[in-house]
Amino acid sequence: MEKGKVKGIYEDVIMAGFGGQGLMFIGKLLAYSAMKEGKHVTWIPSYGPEMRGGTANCTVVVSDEEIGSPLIPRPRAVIVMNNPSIEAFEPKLQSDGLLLANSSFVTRSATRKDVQATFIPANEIASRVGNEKAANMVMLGAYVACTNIVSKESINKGLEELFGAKREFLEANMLAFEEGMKFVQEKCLKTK
Amino acid sequence: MTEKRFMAGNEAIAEAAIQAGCRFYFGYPITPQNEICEYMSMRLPEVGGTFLQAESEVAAIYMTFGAAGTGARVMTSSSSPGISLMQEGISYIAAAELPCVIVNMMRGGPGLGGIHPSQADYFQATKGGGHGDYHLLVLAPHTAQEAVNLTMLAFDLADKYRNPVMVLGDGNMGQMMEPVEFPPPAKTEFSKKEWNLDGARNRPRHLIKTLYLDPPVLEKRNLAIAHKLGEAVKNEVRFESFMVDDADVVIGAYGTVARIAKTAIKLLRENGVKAGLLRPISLYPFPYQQFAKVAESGKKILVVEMSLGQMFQDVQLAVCGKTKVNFYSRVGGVVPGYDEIVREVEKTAKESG
Amino acid sequence: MEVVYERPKSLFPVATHYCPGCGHGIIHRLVAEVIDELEIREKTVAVAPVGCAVLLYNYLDVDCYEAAHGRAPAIATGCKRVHPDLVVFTYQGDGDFAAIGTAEAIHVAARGEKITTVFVNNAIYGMTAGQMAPTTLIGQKSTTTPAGRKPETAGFPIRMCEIVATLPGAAYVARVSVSSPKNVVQAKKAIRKAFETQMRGLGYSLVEVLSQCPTNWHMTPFESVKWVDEKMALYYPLGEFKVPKEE
Amino acid sequence: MTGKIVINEDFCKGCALCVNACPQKLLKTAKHVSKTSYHPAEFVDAEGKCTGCGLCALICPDVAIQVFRDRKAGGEKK
Repeated sequence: MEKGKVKGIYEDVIMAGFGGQGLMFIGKLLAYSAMKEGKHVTWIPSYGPEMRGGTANCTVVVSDEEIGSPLIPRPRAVIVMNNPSIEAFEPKLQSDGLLLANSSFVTRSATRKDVQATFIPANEIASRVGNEKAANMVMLGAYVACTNIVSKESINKGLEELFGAKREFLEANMLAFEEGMKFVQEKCLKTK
Repeated sequence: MTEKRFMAGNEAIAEAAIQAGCRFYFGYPITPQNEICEYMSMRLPEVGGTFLQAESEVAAIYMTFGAAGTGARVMTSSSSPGISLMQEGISYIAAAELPCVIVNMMRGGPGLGGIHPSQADYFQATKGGGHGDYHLLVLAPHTAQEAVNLTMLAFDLADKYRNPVMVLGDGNMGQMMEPVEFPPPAKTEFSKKEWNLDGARNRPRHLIKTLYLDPPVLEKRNLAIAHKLGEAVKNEVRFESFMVDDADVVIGAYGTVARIAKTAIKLLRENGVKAGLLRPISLYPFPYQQFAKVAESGKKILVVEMSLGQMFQDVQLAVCGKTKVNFYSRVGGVVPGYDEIVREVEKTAKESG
Repeated sequence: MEVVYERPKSLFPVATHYCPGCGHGIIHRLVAEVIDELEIREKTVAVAPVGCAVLLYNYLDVDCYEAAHGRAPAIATGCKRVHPDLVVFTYQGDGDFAAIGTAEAIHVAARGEKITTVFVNNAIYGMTAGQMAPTTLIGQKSTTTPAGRKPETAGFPIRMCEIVATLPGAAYVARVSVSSPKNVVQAKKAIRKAFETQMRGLGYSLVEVLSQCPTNWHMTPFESVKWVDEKMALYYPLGEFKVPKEE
Repeated sequence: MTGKIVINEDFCKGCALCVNACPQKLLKTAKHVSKTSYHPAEFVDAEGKCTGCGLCALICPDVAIQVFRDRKAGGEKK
């Protein structure tokens, strides 16, 4: 929903990219972790006309109130992990909205001047901390750092609960998440 | 209440059925409700129940008929084209007065249509659907939690009225994940039915039939079913009135569209437009009186649906010309955004008279 | 003198609605005799078809469903899955089992559902007054094949036993007829075996019964039983197509 | 006489399948009309030829025939 029109805690985000980049997973992880903090959440996979060739996406809403629409025509934030996704979702962002792009796959820069765009070489960062497949977690870290919608601890716990037995991946994923957070924090410090 | 679980609507409905004592499920895969089949195939064996993937929706509904005839709690589920195939069997189940629960996660039609959410099966669900004079009781949740509660209620209503009950959702609701809680199971033993088939031991044999070749006899049967449904119309109207009291424009919407409308209403009120929502929870019986009351109080009504005006007709019937009823819809799998609803409500508010 | 044959107990003491000479009456009686002999009246559930035998429940004193056309195997499946200890059987005609309900007929066997089907094949649609059945013979006249069934336009008659016998889930498959006292004795043996197969949990059992329809064949009852022997049994050979392994 | 049958005329529809089945030719179609408007089968055994073999009952589609047999005469229950 439009910024400034909603009191209390509220965030929505569309996460889009290739199938297999783990966007569905970080969407669920975000919603699950927020649920564990007692918030209202919805997670919905791409299941509408916005589904186009080459993109898989999901929408997450987190709020301290009952959530009405789980579908967001004009999102507050988008996470895009490939070119078709930035084409599809940059135009939909609210003014002053948050555009987080994985520059390892997104080869163009933002066209809109009224949004806060951050380009993150997520695959490079993930590789550096041990698992390139955790690029999605870098992006989630960046998003959480920007919005503070859930705590790092909740994500950590959520990861453990959702990953279950695959504990060997846990550490790399958590590291990637923290690197994503750090990337944004350092960038913000620089700009300020 | 138990701990919150993060579940997709389809899974939540399946788990709710199990918690309501459903131990038999017969179905046939069709998008967007496959997760119900899949969840049942995993969970029912754990609780000593039976999951069976039928050879078609036609077979699935008659397996449901067969199990319902024993008095067991039984469910089937499908999506629009599959529900169309089931209509013959649903008519037989209604005629035989057997309790069962049917879930329809609607998708776009007609024909093969699409796999995206729709509400275009409203007529089929609420007006009978199959041949002959009958109605299903139809419950339309708008959140995953409500899907849980209404699925559990559906089994009780089916038993109470010996009538099939439909839980009507859409692809959106089936796929969306939300936190849900399951109330602790109230009971696991259900009252023994007086009519069920389980072998005629120490009693006269029971017969489940729907053929009555003598017109006056069939007429009597039809009237008995109508009388029974009349009782349901008296007792089972369910609706939510959301910010209606001071509203100038009342949105009429159910299911997914209704929750989107709630967001629109919040935004409209920020803009100074007093909007509200009258949300039918039971689509049959329909809250005619509640819409009539809205009309009598001089409020304007905007019906928003993912169909080309199906529930709209019921609202018009209820309102009976006492106020203007506007209509807005997206169809074919397109879900109306809250921004569209905001725009339509503002238009309606500005219209004179 | 003692009574050596009388009406089976599971059969209500009423006259049937069937035409004179119709085979359904004989087959009903055989089913009732088997139920009495196996002492399973209190655990038997019958599923009646659509067609002439829809009123089966007016004659058979057991718990009974009336099915929709072709759906009896699905209903029987639903019932049997709830109560595996019951003896559940469907009674179906040729339209029911070999046309409108072919999918259910094949799949109930494919699943090895522990139910029994008594399939009455009289090569004609009786209830609707004499239209072609899926089992109508080539050259046979019906109201929808007035010049006789031609394969070029109406295709070929279906041999259900042969088809079902290929399915691993089918444990007992036999074709019998009720055209003579000798054949009636054989038919009863097969029906009994089919029920026993179910009770032993061995899988699906099917008994196809070639039966006469004097009315729609436009024959006397005597001519009609001769026609079963001389024409039908040629295309639909009698015998057991599948018996439980250990026998 | 070692056997006999009793025909229930309320059930018999006069199809005559029993007439053809009887090895002793003891059955015929009656001239009279039953309550149910059929010419029922009629059992005539003046010479006591019926053995109580029961073939007539086996083929009867209307379960209209009850069969009796004299045990002492070597009849065996089926």
